[in-house]
Amino acid sequence: MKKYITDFKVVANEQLSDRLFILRLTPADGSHIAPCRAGQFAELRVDDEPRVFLRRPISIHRVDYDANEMWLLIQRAGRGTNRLACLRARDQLNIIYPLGNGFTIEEQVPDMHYLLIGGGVGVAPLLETGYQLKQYGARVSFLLGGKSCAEIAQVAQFRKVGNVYITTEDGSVLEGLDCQRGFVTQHSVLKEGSFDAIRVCGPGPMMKAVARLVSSWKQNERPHFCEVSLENKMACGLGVCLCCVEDTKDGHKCVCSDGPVFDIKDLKW
Amino acid sequence: MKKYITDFKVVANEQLSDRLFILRLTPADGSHIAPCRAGQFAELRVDDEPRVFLRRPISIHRVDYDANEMWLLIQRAGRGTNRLACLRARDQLNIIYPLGNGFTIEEQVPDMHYLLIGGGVGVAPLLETGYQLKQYGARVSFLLGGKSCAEIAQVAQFRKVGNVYITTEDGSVLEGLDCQRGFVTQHSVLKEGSFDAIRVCGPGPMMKAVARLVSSWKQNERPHFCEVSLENKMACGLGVCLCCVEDTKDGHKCVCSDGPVFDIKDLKW
Amino acid sequence: MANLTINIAGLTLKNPVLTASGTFGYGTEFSDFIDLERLGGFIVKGTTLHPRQGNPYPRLAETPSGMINAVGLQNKGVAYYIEHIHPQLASLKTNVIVNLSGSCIEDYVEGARMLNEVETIPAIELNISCPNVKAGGMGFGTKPEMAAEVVREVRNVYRKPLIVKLTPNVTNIAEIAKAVEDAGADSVSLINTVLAMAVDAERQRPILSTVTGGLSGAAVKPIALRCVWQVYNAVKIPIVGLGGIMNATDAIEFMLCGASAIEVGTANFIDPTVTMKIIDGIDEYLDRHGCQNVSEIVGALKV
Amino acid sequence: MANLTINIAGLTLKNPVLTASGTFGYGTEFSDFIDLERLGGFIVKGTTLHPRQGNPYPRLAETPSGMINAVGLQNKGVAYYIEHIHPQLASLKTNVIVNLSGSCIEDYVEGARMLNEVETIPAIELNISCPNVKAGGMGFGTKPEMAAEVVREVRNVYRKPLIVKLTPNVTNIAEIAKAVEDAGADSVSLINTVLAMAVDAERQRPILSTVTGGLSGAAVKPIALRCVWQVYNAVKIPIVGLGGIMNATDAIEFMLCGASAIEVGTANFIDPTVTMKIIDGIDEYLDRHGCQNVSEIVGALKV
Ligand SMILES: Cc1cc2nc3c(=O)[nH]c(=O)nc-3n(C[C@H](O)[C@H](O)[C@H](O)COP(=O)(O)OP(=O)(O)OC[C@H]3O[C@@H](n4cnc5c(N)ncnc54)[C@H](O)[C@@H]3O)c2cc1C
Ligand SMILES: Cc1cc2nc3c(=O)[nH]c(=O)nc-3n(C[C@H](O)[C@H](O)[C@H](O)COP(=O)(O)OP(=O)(O)OC[C@H]3O[C@@H](n4cnc5c(N)ncnc54)[C@H](O)[C@@H]3O)c2cc1C
Ligand SMILES: Cc1cc2nc3c(=O)[nH]c(=O)nc-3n(C[C@H](O)[C@H](O)[C@H](O)COP(=O)(O)O)c2cc1C
Ligand SMILES: Cc1cc2nc3c(=O)[nH]c(=O)nc-3n(C[C@H](O)[C@H](O)[C@H](O)COP(=O)(O)O)c2cc1C
Ligand code: FES
Ligand code: FES
Repeated sequence: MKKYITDFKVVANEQLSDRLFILRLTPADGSHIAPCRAGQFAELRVDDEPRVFLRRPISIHRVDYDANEMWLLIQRAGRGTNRLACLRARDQLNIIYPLGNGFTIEEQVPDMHYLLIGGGVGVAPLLETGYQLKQYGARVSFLLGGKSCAEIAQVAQFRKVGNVYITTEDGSVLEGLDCQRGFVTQHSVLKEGSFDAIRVCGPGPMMKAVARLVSSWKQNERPHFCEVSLENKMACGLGVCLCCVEDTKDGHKCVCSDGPVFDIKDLKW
Repeated sequence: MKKYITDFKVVANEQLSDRLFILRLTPADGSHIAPCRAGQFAELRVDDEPRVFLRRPISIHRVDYDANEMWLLIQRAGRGTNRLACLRARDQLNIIYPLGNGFTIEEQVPDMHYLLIGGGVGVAPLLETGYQLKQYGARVSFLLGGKSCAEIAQVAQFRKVGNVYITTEDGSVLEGLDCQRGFVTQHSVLKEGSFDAIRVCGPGPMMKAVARLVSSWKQNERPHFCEVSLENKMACGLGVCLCCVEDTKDGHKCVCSDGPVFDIKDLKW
Repeated sequence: MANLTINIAGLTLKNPVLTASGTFGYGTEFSDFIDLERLGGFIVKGTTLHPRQGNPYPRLAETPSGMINAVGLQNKGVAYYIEHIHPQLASLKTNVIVNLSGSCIEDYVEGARMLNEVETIPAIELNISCPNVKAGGMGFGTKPEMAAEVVREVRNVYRKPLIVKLTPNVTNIAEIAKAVEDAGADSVSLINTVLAMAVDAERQRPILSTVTGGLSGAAVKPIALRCVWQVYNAVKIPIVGLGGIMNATDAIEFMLCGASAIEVGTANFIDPTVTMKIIDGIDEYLDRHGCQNVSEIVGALKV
Repeated sequence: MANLTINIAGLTLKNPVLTASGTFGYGTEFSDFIDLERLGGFIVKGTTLHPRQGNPYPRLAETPSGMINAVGLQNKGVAYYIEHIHPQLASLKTNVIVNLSGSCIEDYVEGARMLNEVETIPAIELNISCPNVKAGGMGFGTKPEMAAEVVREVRNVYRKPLIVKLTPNVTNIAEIAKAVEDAGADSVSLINTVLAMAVDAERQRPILSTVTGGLSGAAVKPIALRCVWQVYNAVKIPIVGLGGIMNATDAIEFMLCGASAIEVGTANFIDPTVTMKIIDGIDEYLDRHGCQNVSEIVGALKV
C-alpha cells in the first residue's frame, strides 16, 4: 500500500482519562485520508520536545472517511505521548502512514465470526478492525480486558460494532455487558469452536496467554486463525533499519513492516 | 548582588514589529522581583525547542516594582528567540537573574547629565538605566539609532524618561523629535562637553565608533565616562565556564560576570 | 542552478547526496516518498559474504538527539543480494553502491570478488567500522596495519571505485585514513557510528541486547565534522562525509570541511523526504554564494 | 533515607555527587543557588603550574543536546590558587578537589608537589585529557605509556588520593585506565570532553578560534556510559563517572555501570540547582529500590 507523509491538523483532543486521550485528525491541506488497512499504524513526529528524537508508532484507531478524520487512541507512556497529550485543536502533526501489514480479513468468507481481544491501550486498532470486518459482512465480537472497568476505553464505540464482553481484574462491572472477573483468557465466551478467527492486541503476557490457550484448538489449523499485533521500539517504521525485529520461526522479522500483525503459528511463543 | 533562579509567568507578550517583542513577566509564585541594577541581564531557559540546549542571555529592559513586572525587549535572531516569541500569557519561563555588573551610576554626583546611546535591540537595557539614573537625580538623554524610524523600539517609553535624539540611516523622521540622517556618531548632540557620562549598547561597530569618537575628549579622563555593554555567546552566565571572554587590557575578562558593561578605557578597541 | 555533479573515486554523482548504509534499506522502501533517481546514489544495507541473523532484540535505544543501534549486520549474504535484490535496483538511474562487511579478510575478499563481477554495481563501500559485530567489523578499522591489509587484499580483486568506511572510535582517524589511502582505497567515507551504551535505570539492565551499540543522529555531528576535517588534512583521496546530517546546512558544513559527497543516515527515519530537501538546499546555497560548481565549496573552510 | 556516603580512593564523600572541573568555577559562584556543603565535593577549575590566558574568542558553539568549548585552561596558576582562592574555600565542609593540568611532566609534578602541601586539599584530579591545549593535555591521555609515566611521576610527590581524568578520544580507554592504575592512580574519572568541531556554513568559517574543541552535555552521555562500563570491567580502582549527566536518572545509570561517584558538568549551566536535585533523586531511588547504602548500586547492572 502506498505510504504517505502528511501534515495533519488536530480537530479535537479528547481526554478520556488521566492517561488516555483521542486525537481526531484531518489532513491540514484538506486532502483525503489515504486508504488504511485495519491494524496498520502511523509514525508521528513529536515536535517541540527536546528529549524525543525518533517518531512514535501509534495504531490507527479509526478512519472516518465521511468526516475525513483519522482517530488515534493514545496512552501517556513517556515524553512523546505526554507531549502529544498537550496538542490542541488546530495544532499540526506530521504523520507517516499507513504502515505495516494489518490484520488479515478473509474477504472470501463473509459470514465468519471474529473475536477481537484487546487489553489496555491495545484496544486501539480493534475499532477500525471491527468496522472493516463488518463491511465485509463478518460478525464481530469484542473481548476487552482491564484492571477495572474504568480503564477500558471506548466501550460505547465498540458496542456500535458488535457484542462486547469484558473481564476486569477487580471484578468491577459495566451495566448491560457480560463482565467477568479475571483475565481475558478466563472469560467464558472464549471457548473452542465459538469463533472462526481471533485477533488480539494488548500487553505481551496477555497475547501470549491467548496464544497458549487457542493453540491446541482445532480451528487453529486454519491459516490466520489467531493473529496478534506486536509492539517493539522502532526507529524507521519502514522496514529499513532492522531495529524492531521479532525472532520468528522464519528468523528475525521486522515488527514494523513484516508485522505488526503476526500469525501466532509463525511466532516462537 | 544575590542571584535568583525563578519561574516567571508571562503577563503579556507584545509584538512591536515582525522581529521585536516585549515579554512582560511576573514571578509565578507571586514573590517580589529582586532588585536589579541597570544594565544587568537575565538567562532564560528556552523549553520545548529541541535545538536549544543552553540558556539565552537577555538584558533587563525595565523593572516595574509597583506592578511587580520585569520587561524584556527581544529581537528574533534564531531558534531560541523565535521560540520565546511564541510565548503566550500565563506560559512560564525559568530565569536566572540579575546577572553581570550593570552600568555605573554615580550616586554621589546627582546633577550629572548622561547620554544613553542605543542601536537596534541594544536599546533594551537603556530604559531601566534611564529610570534608575533619574531616581538618583541625574539628567538623562537618549540617542537612538536605526536603519529607519520604524526600527527604533520603545521611543514613547524613552520619552517618558528624557530627551530623545534619533539618527536614521534612511533619513526618515519622527514627528517632534530631533531626527538626523546618518549614524549615531554623526548626530549633532554628540559633542565634546555636552554630557558628563555616556552609556552605550548596540552593535559592535556602533559601539566602537562611539568609543573612537569620545576617546580624545577631555571628559574621557573621568572614570566611567564612557561605558559600553558587550555581547558574547554564553554558556553559564555566571562567570564559571570562561566561554564568553573579551580580550581586555587586563587579559581575558568574562562578559557575563566582569561585564557585560566595560569602561572603554579597559578595552583593546 | 549551479552544477551539482561531482566526481569521487572515478564515480560520477549527479549530486553529492548519498544515503548511508543500514538506514535506507534497499532504497525501494523510500520510493513512495522520494524520486530515488534524484539521489547522487544510495548505499544499500550492510552485506556480508554469508547470511547473518544479526543480534537479538532489543536493538534500539533513543538518546538525546540521537539513537543507538545494535542491529549487527542482519542480511542475506552477497550471493542473495546479487541474485534477488540487485536485479530490482539495477535499472535505476543512480548509483547503487553496496556496503560490504566481513568477519575475516577472506570473506571481504570473496565478497568483493563477487561484487566486482556485477556490472551495474558501480562501487563498493568497504565497512571496516561496524561496532555491532563480535568478530571483525570495527576491529579492522581501529588499527592502521589491519585496515591497510584488508584494503590491500580487496584492492587486488576489486577493480572499480573502492570507498573505505572508517570508524570514529580511534585515537587518530587521520592515521587510519592515510593507511587505507596508501593501501589503494579510492575514497574514504566517515564516520560510522560511535560506540555507546544505554541503561534502563529502573530495571538496572542495559537497554541493548549487546550492551553497547552504535550512536548516530544529530548528536554525533560535531564529532563527525571533526573527523572529516582531520582526514581532509591528511589524505588526498576524496572524502564522503556523514554522521548526524539532518538538513542541507549540515551537509554543507561537511563539504566545507572537505567532504566531496555526503551520506544521510538516521535523518531518513525522521523525515523520509529529507534527502530531496538537502539536494534543493545545497543548490540554493550555491546560488546564494555565487558558486557555479558544487566542488567549489569542498574544503572551502577559511581557517 | 539510605546511606549516601561513599569512599573513593581513601576519600570520604557524604554523597557521590561532585561537580566537574571547568563547569563550577570555584564553587562560590553557585552559593546563591545551592548549599555547597551538601555536595559530596566539587572540583575546581583546571589549574596549571603557570598562569594561562586560554584560547582566543570564540570559545563556544552550541550543538544538538550539547556544546563545544575551547576555553583552553585559562587560569591563574597553582601558586595563585593556593594563596588567593583556596583560603576562601578551605573552611567549607565538603571536599574541594583541585583539577591539575600541565603541558609537560615537570609542570604536573611541580604542581602536584605544591598542592600536596596544602592540608585542606584532600585530593587532586589529574587532567591528562584536555583537548583544548596545544602542548600536553590530551596528548598525555591518549597513549598508555605516556599516561603511566605522568601518573608515576606525580605519584612520587603526591601522597593523597590521586584521581586521574581520562579522555574518551582513544581507541581503547580500558587500556589507558589499566596503565594509570598500574602506575599508582587511586581512582580514574571519565570522561573529559569529546573532540569535536562546529562550522558556520554561511560565513564558511569554524565557529571556534581553535577550529576543534571539546563536546560536552547530554549528547555525550551514551559515549561516557560506554567508557565507564569498559573501564569498570578492566580496573579495580574506583571510578568517577561523568559526561552528560543532566538528572538523577543519568547519575544512577553511571553508578550502575560501575561509577562509585559522579560529576555534574554542563548541566550546571542549564540548571544551577541540578546537583541538589540529583542528590535528592539518588536518595529517593535507593529508597524505592530498597537499598540501604548507595554502594549497593555501584556496578549493579545486570547483564
Ligand atoms: C505498532 C505499534 C502500535 C502502537 N499503537 C499504540 C497506540 O495506538 N496507542 C498507544 O498509546 N501506544 C501505542 N503504541 C506504543 C507507543 O508507540 C509507545 O507507548 C510510545 O512510543 C512511547 O513513547 P513515549 O515517548 O511516550 O515514551 P518513552 O519516554 O519513549 O518511553 C516510556 C516507556 O515506554 C516504552 N516504549 C517506548 N517506545 C515503545 C514502543 N515503540 N513500544 C513499546 N513500548 C515503548 C519505553 O521502554 C518506556 O518504558 C504502539 C506501538 C507500536 C510499536
Ligand atoms: C548580555 C547580553 C544581553 C543581551 N540582551 C538582549 C536583549 O535584551 N534582547 C535581545 O533580543 N537580545 C539580547 N542579546 C542577544 C541574544 O542573547 C541573542 O540574540 C540570542 O541568544 C540568540 O539566540 P537564538 O537562539 O535566537 O539564536 P541562535 O539560533 O542561537 O543564533 C542566531 C544568531 O545569533 C547569534 N547569537 C547567538 N547567541 C548570541 C549571543 N549570546 N550574543 C550575540 N549573538 C548571538 C548567532 O551567532 C547566530 O548568528 C543579549 C546578549 C547578551 C550577551
Ligand atoms: C540502524 C542502523 C544501521 C546501520 N547499519 C550499517 C551498516 O550495515 N553498514 C554500515 O557501514 N553502517 C551502518 N550504519 C551506520 C550508518 O551508515 C552511518 O555511518 C551512521 O549512522 C552515522 O550517520 P547518521 O548519523 O547520519 O546516521 C547503520 C546505522 C544505523 C542507525
Ligand atoms: C566550559 C568547560 C570547561 C571545562 N574545563 C575543564 C577543565 O579545566 N579541566 C577538566 O579536566 N575538564 C574540563 N572540562 C570538562 C568537564 O569537566 C567534563 O569532563 C565534560 O564537560 C563532560 O561532562 P559534562 O557533559 O557533564 O559537562 C570542561 C568542560 C566545559 C564544558
Ligand atoms: S523500525 Fe526500522 S525496521 Fe522496523
Ligand atoms: S558565560 Fe560562562 S563565564 Fe561567561
